[in-house]
Amino acid sequence: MEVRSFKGGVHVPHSKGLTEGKETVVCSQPKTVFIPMRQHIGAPAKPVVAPKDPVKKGQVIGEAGGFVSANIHSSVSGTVKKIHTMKIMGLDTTVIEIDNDFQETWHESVTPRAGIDQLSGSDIKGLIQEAGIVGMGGAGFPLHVKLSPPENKPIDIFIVNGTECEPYLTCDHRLMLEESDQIIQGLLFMMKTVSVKKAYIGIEVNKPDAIDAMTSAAAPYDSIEIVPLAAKYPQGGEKQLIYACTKREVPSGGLPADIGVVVANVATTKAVADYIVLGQPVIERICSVTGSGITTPKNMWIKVGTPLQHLIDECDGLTNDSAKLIMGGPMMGNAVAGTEIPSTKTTGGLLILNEADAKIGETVACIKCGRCVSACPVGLQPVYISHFSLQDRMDLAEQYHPVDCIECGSCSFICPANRPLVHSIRVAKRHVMENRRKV
Amino acid sequence: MIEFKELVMPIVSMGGLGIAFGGLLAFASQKFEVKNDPRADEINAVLPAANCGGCGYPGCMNYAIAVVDGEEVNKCTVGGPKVAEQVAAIMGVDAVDAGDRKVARVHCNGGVNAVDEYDYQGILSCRAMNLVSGGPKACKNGCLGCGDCQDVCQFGAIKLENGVAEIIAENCTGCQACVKACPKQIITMIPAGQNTVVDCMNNEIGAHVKRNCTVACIACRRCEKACRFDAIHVINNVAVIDYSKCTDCMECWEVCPTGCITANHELKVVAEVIEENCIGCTICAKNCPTECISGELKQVHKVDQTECIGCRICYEKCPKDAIALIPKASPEKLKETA
Amino acid sequence: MQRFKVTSSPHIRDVDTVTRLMGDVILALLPATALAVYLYGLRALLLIGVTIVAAVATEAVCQKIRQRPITINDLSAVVTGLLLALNLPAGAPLWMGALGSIFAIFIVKQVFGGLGENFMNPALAARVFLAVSYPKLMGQYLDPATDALSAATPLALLKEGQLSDMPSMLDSFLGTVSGSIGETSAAALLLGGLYLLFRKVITWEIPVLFIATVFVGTFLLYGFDAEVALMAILSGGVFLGGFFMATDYATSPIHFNGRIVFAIGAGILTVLIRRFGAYPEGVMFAILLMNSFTPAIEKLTAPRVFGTGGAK
Amino acid sequence: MKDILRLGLILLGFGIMSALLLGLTYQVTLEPITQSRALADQQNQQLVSPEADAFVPVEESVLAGIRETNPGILEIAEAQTSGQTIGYVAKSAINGFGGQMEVMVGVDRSGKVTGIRLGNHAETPGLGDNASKPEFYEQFPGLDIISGIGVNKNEPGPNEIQAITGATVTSRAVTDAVNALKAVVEEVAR
Amino acid sequence: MENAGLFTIIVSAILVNNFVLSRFLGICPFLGMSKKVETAAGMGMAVIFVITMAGIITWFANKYLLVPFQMEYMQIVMYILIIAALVQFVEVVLKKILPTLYSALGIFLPLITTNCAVLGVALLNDQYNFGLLKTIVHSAAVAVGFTLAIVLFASIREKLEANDIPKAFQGFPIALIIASLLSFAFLGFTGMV
Amino acid sequence: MRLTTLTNGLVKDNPTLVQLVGMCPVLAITTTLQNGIGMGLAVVVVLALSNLLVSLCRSFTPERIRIPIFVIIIATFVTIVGLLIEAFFPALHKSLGLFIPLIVVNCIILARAEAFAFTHGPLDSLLDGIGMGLGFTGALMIISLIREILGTGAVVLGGTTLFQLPIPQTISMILPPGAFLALALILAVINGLRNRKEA
Ligand SMILES: Cc1cc2nc3c(=O)[nH]c(=O)nc-3n(C[C@H](O)[C@H](O)[C@H](O)COP(=O)(O)O)c2cc1C
Ligand SMILES: Cc1cc2nc3c(=O)[nH]c(=O)nc-3n(C[C@H](O)[C@H](O)[C@H](O)COP(=O)(O)O)c2cc1C
Ligand SMILES: Cc1cc2nc3c(=O)[nH]c(=O)nc-3n(C[C@H](O)[C@H](O)[C@H](O)COP(=O)(O)O)c2cc1C
Ligand SMILES: Cc1cc2nc3c(=O)[nH]c(=O)nc-3n(C[C@H](O)[C@H](O)[C@H](O)CO)c2cc1C
Ligand code: SF4
Ligand code: SF4
Ligand code: SF4
Ligand code: SF4
Ligand code: FES
Repeated sequence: MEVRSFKGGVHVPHSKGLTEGKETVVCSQPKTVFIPMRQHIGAPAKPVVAPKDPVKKGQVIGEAGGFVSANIHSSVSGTVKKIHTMKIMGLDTTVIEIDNDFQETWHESVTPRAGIDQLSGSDIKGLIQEAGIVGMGGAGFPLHVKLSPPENKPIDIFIVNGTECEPYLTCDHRLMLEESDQIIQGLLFMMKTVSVKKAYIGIEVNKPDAIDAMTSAAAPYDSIEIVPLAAKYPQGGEKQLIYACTKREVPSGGLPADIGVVVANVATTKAVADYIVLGQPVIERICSVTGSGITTPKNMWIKVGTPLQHLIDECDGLTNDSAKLIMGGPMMGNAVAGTEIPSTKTTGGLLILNEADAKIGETVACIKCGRCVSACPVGLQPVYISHFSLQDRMDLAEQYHPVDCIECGSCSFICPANRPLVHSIRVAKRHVMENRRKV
Repeated sequence: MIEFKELVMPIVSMGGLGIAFGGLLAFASQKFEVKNDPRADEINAVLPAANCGGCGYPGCMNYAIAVVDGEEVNKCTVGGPKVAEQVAAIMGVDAVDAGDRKVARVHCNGGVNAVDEYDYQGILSCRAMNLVSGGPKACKNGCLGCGDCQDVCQFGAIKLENGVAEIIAENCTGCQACVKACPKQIITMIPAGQNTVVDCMNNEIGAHVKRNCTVACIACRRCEKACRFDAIHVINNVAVIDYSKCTDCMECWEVCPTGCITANHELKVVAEVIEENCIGCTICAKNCPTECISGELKQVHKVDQTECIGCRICYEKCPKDAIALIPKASPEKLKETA
Repeated sequence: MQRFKVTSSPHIRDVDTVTRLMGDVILALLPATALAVYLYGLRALLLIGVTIVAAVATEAVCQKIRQRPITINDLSAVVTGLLLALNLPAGAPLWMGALGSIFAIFIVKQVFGGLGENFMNPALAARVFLAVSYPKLMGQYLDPATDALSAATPLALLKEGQLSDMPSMLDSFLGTVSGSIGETSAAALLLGGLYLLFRKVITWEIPVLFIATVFVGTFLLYGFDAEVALMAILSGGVFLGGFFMATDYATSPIHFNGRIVFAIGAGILTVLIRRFGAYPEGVMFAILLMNSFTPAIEKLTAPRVFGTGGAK
Repeated sequence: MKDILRLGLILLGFGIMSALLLGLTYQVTLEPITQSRALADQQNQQLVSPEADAFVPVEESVLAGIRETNPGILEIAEAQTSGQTIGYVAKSAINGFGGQMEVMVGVDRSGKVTGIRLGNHAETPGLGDNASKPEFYEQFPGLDIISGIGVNKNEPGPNEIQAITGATVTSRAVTDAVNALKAVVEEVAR
Repeated sequence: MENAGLFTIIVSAILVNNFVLSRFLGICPFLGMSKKVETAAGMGMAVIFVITMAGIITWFANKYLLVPFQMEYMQIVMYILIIAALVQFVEVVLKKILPTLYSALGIFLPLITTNCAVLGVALLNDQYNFGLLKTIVHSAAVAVGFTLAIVLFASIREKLEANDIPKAFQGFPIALIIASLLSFAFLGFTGMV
Repeated sequence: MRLTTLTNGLVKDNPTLVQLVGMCPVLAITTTLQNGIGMGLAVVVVLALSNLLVSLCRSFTPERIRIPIFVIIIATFVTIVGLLIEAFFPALHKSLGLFIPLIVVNCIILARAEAFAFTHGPLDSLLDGIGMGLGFTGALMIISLIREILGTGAVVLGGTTLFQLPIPQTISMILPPGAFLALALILAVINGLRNRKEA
């Protein structure tokens, strides 16, 4: 088995054992869901329901606010309670609050569509846009945009991201085990939209059962190749994944489409099949609720808009020493302040760390060991960007290309001096990007 | 003993070299002359050399060059009117009115009054904090108090007190460096003498605003009602003062229930008629918004100082300079903060 | 309501810390240190003690004066002190060790901002300072066998062409020859070096390429004699320099490409200085010179940013 | 054009003034300078050959002959007492540690050193520079250059000098310069 | 030196007797023009150009004016006049003909007149009795040595730009300490020629 | 008023320790106190005279060729002083001779000609020259004293040993690195004192 990889990166303890072997269970439904209108990159969706309106499961309640935006559907049936603004991770976000009637009545629009042979590529793309499918690997980029490459940049390779390089998280792993056929279905649909002949499914070698499951599901299709990848963070980073599978480099400042590639996460891929085959839009997903700060770690099917507190309760509550709440994985996820905010289409993990695991050592002086440089998958020199950023010498920081940073956090992870590398690089990156925008 | 013959060669050669080089240099400097506007240097000399960028150019010299090329003479915020005049003199133009002096203002009184919603760990700078869910303050428009603005102010015009940044107006040169530095965008430029200011920019509504910060604007509109000059309005859930209309009468301050309006009450004045000057033209009485000036035509007028709000209108309107403003010393109205 | 901690990602960190790395270096130096004490006895022990204490004290005093947190428990000053001691001849007076430590920590390290901010190797710079300042005292090599003032180090003999008087290869390897107290035993140093490599404290590029370059260079310059070349790497601090001093993080390039240039450059300079220079000992100057070149090397060999040129 | 001429003439003026002043000063000082230089050499000659009362430079041709094999030797004079040649003094330039060193050496006719002194040199102060101290140069008188003076770092034997600690290079260089007079003794004596 | 080979002259001038680090000539521009590598390199280029030119011209002046007419005592005056005029001439011409090069190098030119390295080279060339070829090689090598030193120095200073240097040491003291340490390192070349 | 022209160069605008011009001789010849004093005094003479002359000549010194003119004046003086010393004070020449040509290129002299003498009257210029020269001398004395004591453990002036300390000779102090180091430390001390005063 040829294992492929990229340059740089770090070996992070996987910590996946907590949920890896646990079959996905269905999370009980919350009494109220809070569905944010901003679950994706791009313009927020616009609410199309009003307070007191009855809604059904799968009904469009928010319409895409532009081309780079996505529809949002109700994940339960019930009544709109109110529409208001909530501060979610520092951003004002419009939220539709729906009282669940627990009837699970599907909206009439939810019906199976035609088979793959009856649909043209652009039909499929239209359906994907309708379904409000966004990248479920974390960034939430509207899928139909990715599938609309400019004329002059034909796509010839499709890559499905099944790496799941984030420690702790196992949602993609479970999905690949439990829904391998749906994933292949979804992939076939998307290959048709951009008419590519070749697809890779990249999976880290620390998930041999997933590799096996996907290999057998893909066996009938010559065009689909399963690529075993080294278990190294950030193998799942889009640029790294593309490089590992194809040896192509996404140009600095460019997009995968520039080199003829589209990447989608396995959950995204499965969502495509869900809508076209079953008619079901993105209203639920697998989420790993895990970590040392939760009593019973689980993988669960959760509704979009479920308050985090509900997920926690479902897993028998926090431990006494829980200290940190992270949406996503420990490397790229966002720590959040409270449990009242809801889950979204991209919430693949809720990680709760206890006091000991959440402790980050004291920051001391940089010893110039160069580990951050070796670790950076993009070939940056985090030590210098950070040094100058912290001294507010953005002119000097800019010379070291902060804008190319993918914010993977490898550098901060590996730094023996516990320097706040990515954090300060982000500051520099923002600064530089803002300046460029002004000019 | 002195051999004059021996002196010939040195003299000839040095003289030769001298004339050769002198000629060469003169020739070269004529032939290869490059015009360099000396006025740019002159202007640069009068500029304060703070190189703060307030003028919009990277460094004083670049501004000087720009002036020679036709840029206006009053762009230097640090130097103010005085420098503008000097620059104008060099350029041979009249100094355009350098405008009213503006100073920066941090529109937040939160700090220790504002609640933190989480324990922040990380780089102690406002910009870095702001990248982590907008920073630990529950209020999304609250000053983060790490003093990024203080760091960029070259003039020592910013101090941090009780967890909020505060501008020392006397030191502020109006360079706006802090305005650009603040990630919360809660610093704006206000007229230098302005005394009454809303120090809150939070436009949320609801009970949590009050819970998050005891000195937040809750959009109750009492100030709006109290203002007799149409100068303060609740716009998008937060009170905003129109400084061109504001008379610094501090009426709004007196009614604000949360203390998000800041004013130095010691500056409150009341009007008083200087009897010798008053000719009884009634202009003051006609203009007084509170109608606290009384008096007959051609009679000396009188101000009811308990009603006077110190808006200065009469003072400005009086054609005879017969109105004096005196400090309203009586502290009876000094406010008990909520 | 519980208040959670919120930080910027990532939320987990590797277990290595600065203190742990420095501790590893000290551990790796233990064989050589122990051997030094065994060979030279109390003198060496005292010398080592004095330099370490002086280094740590200087660090603390500097930080105190500057009102910076006192970070002596990161052990970096201990490493500097220890390495300096191992670079001194056994006959060096104690005050010299102390002075060297003060120079290393104050002039070479703290003045530049402290740990990691210095551009030149503190211990080595201090050694050169002492060697240039007190050439007589720095020549007080003791013969470990007799404890008498020894005539010449193997390198001095090599320089003067007295190849016949050179000690045996085995002696050089084990360290029972004259030289600085910590530099003579290639075996002990190799042991420590391998430990550092194993613990991933250092990477292979610098030690391997440096030693290889010295070997090849000597082979080419001294009449294609493999034995002389082998002798050249076994003596005169090539192992000490290669494993412990050229690898000093702060003063060597932070990136792979740069390290390669650095290591080869240091190797070439070592051979050239040994062969043509006034000093028989080339390693220390070679490393210091390469330290000086490091910022320029780093600038010229910066890693290629992903997606800029190169493979499509 | 006028400008060119003007500037040229001004610079011409300064040049002429400068040349005039310098030329005059030079003429005024030429005499005393030549004298004092000669005097300095003579004093050194006296120091390295204390018994002589006159120093007579050897003929150009002889000097040239010797220089062919010993290019370091710059000047040779016969040291005489009452017209009798009792020895030779020579001024040599050799490469020391820090560059050229001037050494004045005196020998008697049998090749015994009568004295040496260091002239201009650039040896390291505190090391090579110690060669200009009596502790070093007083070792030479009486040693025999015909058999060749040796340099020893530790315990000097007969006809050997003790090298300056840490400055063997300098010590050797000086000794070489002294030994070079062997040619003078042998050639000129003939 | 007169008999030294070209290679020896080069090694000596660049490394062993580096003008800045061991002969102390040209210290003012070395300290003043070394905050950024680009500036330092620009200065270095300007110095290479001027020193080589000056070396050549003064050689001719010496050989065909000073020596034949026995007025060596005029050496300094004449050399310095030549250098000053040369530098100024180059400056004026460059400004007009190659404005880009001028804006890169030009600002350094006036500084070079007052740089003792230039006169130092001219005087040394004579002292060493060099012929024309060696004069050129030596002059250029000295200037390259200067450039090497100033570029290294600048790269170090640049790296330390945002360091937490004690207040009392900021500016010149730290620069001099760097120079001192560099000079220690360059002692390693002692004796190479 | 006049007095300050003289004293400025001593402390406030000390050319070596404050303005940092003319560093080459400062580093090169401060190996012994004797050298320091010698060089310093030679500079005083040349600086004073050249300042005077530059000032006197300024009315007919065209801007464009002022630099060549300055250097001619300076170089002429230096050569004359050198010749005179060698002729009439051979002993002094023996210890100073090396430095005389160096004075020509000492940046201080040209700097003062440019910055002061060219714009001031003869008397002021003369005083400025003397003041600056003495400031230079003072700085050289401080540096050379430190270097000589540390480097040789003794101070020798005019052939006699003033004192001998029982300390080891730190030879590096009289070598190039020591020159940089000594100056760096002195400047740091000055900076430190100044910072403290400001604070
Ligand atoms: C550092 C880094 C690590 C990532 N790791 C993963 C991963 O493990 N799995 C994944 O599906 N996406 C991962 N992503 C997101 C991918 O780059 C990419 O956006 C995604 O696979 C595209 O699919 P989607 O749009 O369907 O989510 C990562 C991104 C970054 C920057
Ligand atoms: C403005 C914009 C345009 C994009 N256009 C494309 C596109 O044409 N094709 C494509 O494959 N991805 C496109 N993307 C998606 C990104 O390449 C990437 O998948 C997304 O930002 C999430 O990646 P991550 O999870 O690795 O950060 C676009 C993203 C942005 C922000
Ligand atoms: C800075 C410095 C200057 C030196 N100067 C001289 C010198 O002037 N003359 C000399 O012979 N050796 C000098 N040396 C020593 C030589 O490098 C060489 O080690 C010595 O000549 C060998 O002598 P040794 O065998 O007595 O050690 C100097 C060494 C250093 C570190
Ligand atoms: C692998 C390694 C090698 C080191 N080598 C040295 C050394 O040669 N000299 C020294 O003073 N400190 C050394 N240190 C300690 C520390 O890095 C040194 O004090 C820094 O240069 C100070 O900034 C070393 C540390 C490590 C981890
Ligand atoms: S990993 Fe940390 S200590 Fe090492 S160079 Fe990078 S920032 Fe510095
Ligand atoms: S610099 Fe950016 S891309 Fe590189 S390791 Fe750090 S976070 Fe990842
Ligand atoms: S307070 Fe702001 S605007 Fe005022 S001087 Fe300081 S930075 Fe400039
Ligand atoms: S920059 Fe803004 S947030 Fe930070 S302290 Fe200043 S006003 Fe407050
Ligand atoms: S004195 Fe200034 S460069 Fe030499």
